[in-house]
Amino acid sequence: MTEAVRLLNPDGTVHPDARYAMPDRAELRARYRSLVLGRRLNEQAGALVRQGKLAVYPSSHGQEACQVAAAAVLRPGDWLFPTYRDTVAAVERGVDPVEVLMMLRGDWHCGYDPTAHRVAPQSTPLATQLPHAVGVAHAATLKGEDTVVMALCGDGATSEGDFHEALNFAAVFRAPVVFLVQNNKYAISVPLARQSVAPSLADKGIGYGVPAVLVDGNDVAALLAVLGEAVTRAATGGGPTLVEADTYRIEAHTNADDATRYRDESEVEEWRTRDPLTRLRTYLGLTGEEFRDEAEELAARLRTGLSAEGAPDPAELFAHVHATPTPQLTAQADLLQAELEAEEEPA
Amino acid sequence: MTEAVRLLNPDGTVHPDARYAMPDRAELRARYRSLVLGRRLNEQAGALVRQGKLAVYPSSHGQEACQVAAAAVLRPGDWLFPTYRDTVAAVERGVDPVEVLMMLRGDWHCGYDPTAHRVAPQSTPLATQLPHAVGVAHAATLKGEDTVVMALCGDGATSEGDFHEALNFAAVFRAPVVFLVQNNKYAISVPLARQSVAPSLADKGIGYGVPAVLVDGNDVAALLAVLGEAVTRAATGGGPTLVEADTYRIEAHTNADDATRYRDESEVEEWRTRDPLTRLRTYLGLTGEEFRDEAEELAARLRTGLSAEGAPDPAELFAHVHATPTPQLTAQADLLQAELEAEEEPA
Amino acid sequence: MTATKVTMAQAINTALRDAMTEDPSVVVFGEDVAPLGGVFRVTDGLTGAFGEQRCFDTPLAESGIAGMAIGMAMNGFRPVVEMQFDAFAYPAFEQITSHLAKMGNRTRGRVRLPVVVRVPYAGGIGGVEHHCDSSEAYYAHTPGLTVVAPATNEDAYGLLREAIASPDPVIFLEPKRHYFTREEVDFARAVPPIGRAVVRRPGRDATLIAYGPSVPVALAAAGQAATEGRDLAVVDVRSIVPFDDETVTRAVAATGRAVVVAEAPGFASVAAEIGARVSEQCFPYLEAPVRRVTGFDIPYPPPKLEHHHLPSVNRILDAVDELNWDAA
Amino acid sequence: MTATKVTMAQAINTALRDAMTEDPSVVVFGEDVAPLGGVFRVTDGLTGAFGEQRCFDTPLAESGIAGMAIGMAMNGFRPVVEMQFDAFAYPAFEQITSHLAKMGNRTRGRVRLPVVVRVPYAGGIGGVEHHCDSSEAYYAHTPGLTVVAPATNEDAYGLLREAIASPDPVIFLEPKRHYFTREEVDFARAVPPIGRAVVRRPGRDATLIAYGPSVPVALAAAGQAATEGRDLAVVDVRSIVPFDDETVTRAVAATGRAVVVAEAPGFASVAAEIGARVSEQCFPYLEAPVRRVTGFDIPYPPPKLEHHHLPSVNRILDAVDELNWDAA
Ligand SMILES: Cc1ncc(C[n+]2csc(CCOP(=O)(O)OP(=O)(O)O)c2C)c(N)n1
Ligand SMILES: Cc1ncc(C[n+]2csc(CCOP(=O)(O)OP(=O)(O)O)c2C)c(N)n1
Ligand SMILES: [Mg+2]
Ligand SMILES: [Mg+2]
Repeated sequence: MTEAVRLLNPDGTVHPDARYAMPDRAELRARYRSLVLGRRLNEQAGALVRQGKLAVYPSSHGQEACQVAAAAVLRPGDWLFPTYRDTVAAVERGVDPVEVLMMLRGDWHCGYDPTAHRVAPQSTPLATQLPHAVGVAHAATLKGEDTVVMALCGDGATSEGDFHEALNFAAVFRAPVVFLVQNNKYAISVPLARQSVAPSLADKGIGYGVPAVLVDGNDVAALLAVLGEAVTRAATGGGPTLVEADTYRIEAHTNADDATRYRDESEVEEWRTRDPLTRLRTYLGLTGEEFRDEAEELAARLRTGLSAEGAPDPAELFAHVHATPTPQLTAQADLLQAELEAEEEPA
Repeated sequence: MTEAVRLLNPDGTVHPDARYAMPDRAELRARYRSLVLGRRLNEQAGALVRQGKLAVYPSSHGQEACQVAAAAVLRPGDWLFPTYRDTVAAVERGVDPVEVLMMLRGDWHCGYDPTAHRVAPQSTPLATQLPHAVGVAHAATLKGEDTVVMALCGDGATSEGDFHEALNFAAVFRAPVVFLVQNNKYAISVPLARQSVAPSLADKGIGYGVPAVLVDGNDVAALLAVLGEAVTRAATGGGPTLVEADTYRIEAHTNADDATRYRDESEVEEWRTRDPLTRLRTYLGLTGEEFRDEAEELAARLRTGLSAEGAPDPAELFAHVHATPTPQLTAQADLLQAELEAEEEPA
Repeated sequence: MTATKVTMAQAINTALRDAMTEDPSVVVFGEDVAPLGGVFRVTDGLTGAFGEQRCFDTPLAESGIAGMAIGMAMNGFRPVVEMQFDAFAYPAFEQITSHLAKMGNRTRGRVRLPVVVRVPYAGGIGGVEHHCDSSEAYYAHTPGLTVVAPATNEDAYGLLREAIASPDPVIFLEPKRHYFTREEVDFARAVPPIGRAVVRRPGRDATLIAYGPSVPVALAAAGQAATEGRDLAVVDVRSIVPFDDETVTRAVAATGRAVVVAEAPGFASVAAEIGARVSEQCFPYLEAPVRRVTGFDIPYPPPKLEHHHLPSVNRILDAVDELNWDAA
Repeated sequence: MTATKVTMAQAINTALRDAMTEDPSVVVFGEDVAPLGGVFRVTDGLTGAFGEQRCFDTPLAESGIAGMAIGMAMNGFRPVVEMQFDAFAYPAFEQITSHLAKMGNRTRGRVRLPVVVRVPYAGGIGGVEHHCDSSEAYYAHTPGLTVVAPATNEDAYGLLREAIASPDPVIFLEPKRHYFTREEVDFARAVPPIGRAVVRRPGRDATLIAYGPSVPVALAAAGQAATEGRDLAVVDVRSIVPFDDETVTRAVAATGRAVVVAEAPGFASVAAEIGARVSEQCFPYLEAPVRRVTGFDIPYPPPKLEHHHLPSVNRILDAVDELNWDAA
C-alpha cells in the first residue's frame, strides 16, 4: 500500500497502472480547466486577504487536483463535506464562489445553501464533519437511494477521535462514504511525523476493515480514477473507502501563518516541481494560455462580489438560533433593535 | 495476524509456537493459583451482590487468564490501568481485594491508594484511561525510568475516540505502554460484529504503526509469553504494543444485566469448554483441589471485609474536591454538619 | 383512551412507539437500545416492532452517535438517540455544542436538525461514579439547544412527542430515578407545550421552583410544610430552554418568597439562572432573597453518601424557614 | 526588577519560562506550541530554551492532550497544555469533566493533578465560528476545577505562576483579544492570590462586576459614567472558582446597585451565578435588581456582527441607568 497510485508522472509522461485506466482526454481537459480556475481562485482569494477584503484564507494552492477530483467524481445526488480549506472543491461542485467566501469575509458562518448543491457547510472543528457524512450516507441507504458522500479532511484531522469513530461507523454500517484525506504534510506547523508513525495514513483503513488507497494527490488523472472507483463501489453497496492523497500545501496554513518558522523553502520548491497543473498541461499538450480568460473573469467576479460593503442585518443574529425564537431571544432582539434605533437618532 | 497465539490447547495439550516459549512450570503453577483465587473472587463477589453487600459487580469469570497475566508480567515499578471489570487484575497486582471492592460497595469512588501499588483507579468512562496510561508512560520516559504501563480495555471501548488518540499518541511518542484489549465479544449487549468489521481488533495496530498481537485470551501461558515480550520491548525503548486477547464473558455484563436477551446459552456453553483454569490444570496435571483453602480464605475475607456496616464520614464529601477546600465548600460542609447535628438532637 | 398506570420508562417507550408509528422518518439508535431494549428498557421492543433499520445499536462511541444523528437529520430523518448515562454524553460534547446546537443558525435556517438526545440523568439510584450527573447546565448554557426535563410520566410522554416533532435539537433529560415510578397517564391528553412551566401546587406563602427529579421532592416539602402551617406553591419548570418567565414570575410575585430546588451542583447552574432572573424580575415583590437548595459543589458522591448531597425535604424546609418571615 | 511594558502574550510567555526554569517538572505541550510557538506566539522560544522534552507538539487530538496531561501529572510532572481556541477544547470535555476535575476527589487526595489547561478564549478578534466562545461556565459549573480569568497583564503573569504551582487542575482563561495589548508589568510584584477579587476602581453609586475581557469594558464604562456624574466601582473577579464572595459582596453592599458584565451568553452562565449570589447575599442592601449585561443567548456571531453581541460601554451604561435611581 506504500506505493501511491499514479497515472501521470510529474513530467507529464504516462505512468501505466494495471488497475486504473487513464480518464479520457475530454474529461481531463475539462478538469484542467477546473484546475486553472481553482488556482486562480486561490490566488485571488490571497490577494483579497491582503487587501483586507477577506478576513482569512486557507489556500489549497498545490492541492487543486484533490479539490477538483473530489467534486468532479460526484453525481448530482451525492454530497460533499468540505473543510475550511476546500473552497475550490465546493466551487467545482457548483457553489457560487462569492457565496462560499462569505464565511471567510465574516458575513455569516456559511454563505451558501447546503441543500441546493448538497455541499455541507465548510467544517472548522477538525474531523467533526466525518460522522455527519456517515449519517447522511446511512440515511441514504435506509431510504434506498444510491447517494454517495465525499468527506474531506486533512492529515492532522486523522488524529482526532472523530476520525476514528466515523471510519468505524462507516465500516460497520457499510455506509456509502468516500473519505478523502488530503495529506498535505502539515497540520499548521506540525509535520506528518508528529501526527502518525504508520507507514501511511491509508493503512488506517485496515483497522476498520475499510478498503484504502494511497494516491498521488497532485495527479488529477489518478485521483479521478481512484475516487471514481470508490464512488462507484459506494453507490453499488460496496461500502466506504479511505483514500489518502499524497500532496502538499504550497502556501502557509493561512495568510496569518508564518511557515518559515517550521519548514524549509527548499521543501516547498521541491513540491513545486510536482505541480498538479503543470503535469496535466504537459500531458495534454496545452500551452498554459487555455482558460485564462475564464480564470480572469472568475477573479474579477470575486473582486466585485467581495468588495461590496455592509454587513448582514443584525436581526439575523436572533432569527435562526431556533426555528421559532424563544421569548428570551425575542426580548434580546428587541433590546438590540432599540439600541440601534437610539444610535440612529440625533443625540 | 488472524491466527491467535496459543501455547496451550483447550484440552491442556501443548500447542507448539515458533515465536513464543512456554513459561516454566513453577511460574505456571503460581499463575494457576492466581486463577483459582481470581475465579473464587468472581464467584464470591457475585454472591455478595445477591446478598445486597455489593451494589454491582462486573465479573471477569472466563477472563481470569487475562486478568492474571496482565498483572503478573509487570515489575514493581510498572503501572496497571484497570477498568471496572478488572478487579482480579488489581488484586493480582497486590491491591487488597476488600479495598478494590469498596467502589462497588458504594463507599468511595476508589477504595485503594493508586500510588501504593501503581494501580490507577478502575476506570468507568470507556477508553478514557488509555490516554492517562500514555501520559504516565511518557513521563517515565522523560524521567529516564524504564517503567512500563499496562492499559486494559474491552472490545467495545476500542470504538471510542480516546482509544484512537491514545494508541496514536503512544506510537508517536514511542511510549512504553502495553494496550491489552480483552475481546470478550460483547459490550453489554452489543456483539463484536456491531463494534468492528475489521478481521481483528489487533489489526488496528497497523494504522498507528504499533506492533500488535492476537492471543488466545483463555491461555494464560500464551498471555504471559506475549504480554511479557511486550513489556520487555516497552521497557527497552521499543515502544507500545497492542495485544488483543480472544476471550469471553461467561457471566452477564453485571448482575443487573439479562444476557438471555442478546445471546444464546449454547454460545456460553461452547466457551465454557475453553475455560482458562481447566486447560492449565490439565497441562500441569493438577487435581483441582490445589489452593482451595486459600481460595476459601479469600472468600471469607471478602465476606467479612464487605459486611461491615456504616458509611464514610460525610465530611469527606468536601475534603478532597480541592487540595484546600474553597470558602464555598467549607460553607457547604458546615451546612451539612449542622443538619447532621440537628438530626442527632432529640426532636 | 383513558388513563393507564404506567412507569416513566413505559411512558417514554410509548412516546417512541407512537412517534415511530406515525412518522417513518423517526429512528432510534444508541448503545444497547436494540435487542436489549436499553439498560433501563426504555427502548424495549422497538426493534421487534419496527425492524433493525428503525431501532439499532451503534458501535460504542458517543461522539459518533451524535455526529451520525446530525448527518441523518441533514438527510431527512428524525433521530432519537440515547446517551446511556449522563456522564457518558460528555464524549459527544463537541458534536452537541459545536454542531447540533449551531447548524440551524449556521445555515440561516436552511439546515434544521430535528434530533432528540435522550439523557437518563441525575441521581438517587445508588449508581457508582459517572452514572448520576445532573448535566443540564452544560446544555442550557449552549445557545441553540432546547432543554426539557419532565417530572411526571404524562409529561415524559407528551414532551417527548413534542420534542421528536420539533424542527430543532432537543436535549431530553429523563430523571432516571423515576423510570420505574408508576403514575396514571392519559396518553390522549395534551400536556402544555415545551416552553411552558406548570404550577403543580398553588400556595400563598412561598414558591418552590423545581424541575425533573426535584419536583417530587419539592411537592413532598410543600406537603410537609402544609402540616406545619405554611402554604407553599410548587412550580414545575419542565422546559429549561425556552424558559417560561411568565409563569415563574407570576408565581413568585404572588408569594414574595422563593426557593429554587435542583440536584446539580449550584455554581453557575440552571438554579443560578433561575435565582438570578427571579431576583431581577420579581425585585419589587421579594420579601426575602431567593434561596437555592441544590447539590453541593462536589463531584456526585458515592452511593452511600448521596442522600447527603441531594436536596431533601428538610433542606428545602430549612431554606424556606430562612425567608425573612419576621418581615411578614 | 522594575516594571516593563509587555503584551499579555509576553507576560504569559514569561510566566511559562520562569516556571520552567524554577521547576524541571513543568512541561508545556499542545498543538503548534513548539517550533511555531503557538498560533498566538504565547509559547514562543520555549522549545529552543528548554528543549523538545519540555515543550513539544502533540498529534492533533485535544482529548488525547488532556488525557496525556492527566497521566503525566500522575507520574510527577506539572503539565501546562494549550487548547488552541476555546471551542477546540470541547473534544477534551470528557477528560476534563470526568477525570481532571475528579481525580483528586476520587482518590481521597492521594492523586492530585497539577495540570494547567490554558484556553485562549472569548471574542473581539473578528474570528470565524468556533474561535471566540466564552466557555467559562462549562468549567465553572464542574466541581473540582479552579477557574481563573486574568484581565491585566500583571495578573496573567502572576495568576499563571500560581496556577502552575497549584496542586490542583486550573482552567486558565486567556482573553485572546488582549494578547497584544501592552501594559506595565512588574514581574517581581506579587498579585493577590487565586480566590481573590480586586476592586479595580472604587465608586459610590453602583458596582460593575466583571472578569477577563470584560474588565476593560467595565472600566471604560465607569470612566464614561464619571463624566456623566455617576461614580461606578469596578470589581475584577479574576478567580471564578474559588469565588471571592467577601470582596464582591462588600463592594455591592456599599453601593446598593450592581451590574454584572460578561461576554458569554447569559443563560445559566457565570454572570447568572454572580447575579444570583449577589442578589442573595446583598438582599438588604439592594436598591435595584442586579442586572446582567452579557452576550446574547446566541452562537457567537460572524465577525461583521460581533460588536452587536459583545457587552459595550453603552449597553452597560443603559443597564446602570435602569438601576432604580428614582428610589435614591
Ligand atoms: C478540533 C480542532 N482543533 C484545533 C483546530 C485548529 N486548527 C485549525 S486547522 C488546524 C490544522 C489542521 O491540519 P490538517 O487536518 O492537516 O488540515 P490542513 O489545514 O493541513 O488542510 C488546526 C490545528 C480546529 N480547527 N479544530
Ligand atoms: C463513555 C462510556 N460510554 C458508555 C458507558 C456504559 N458502559 C459501561 S460498560 C459498557 C460496555 C463496555 O464494553 P467493553 O468495552 O467490551 O468492555 P466489557 O464490559 O465487555 O469488559 C458500556 C456501554 C461507559 N461506561 N462509558
Ligand atoms: Mg494538513
Ligand atoms: Mg467486551
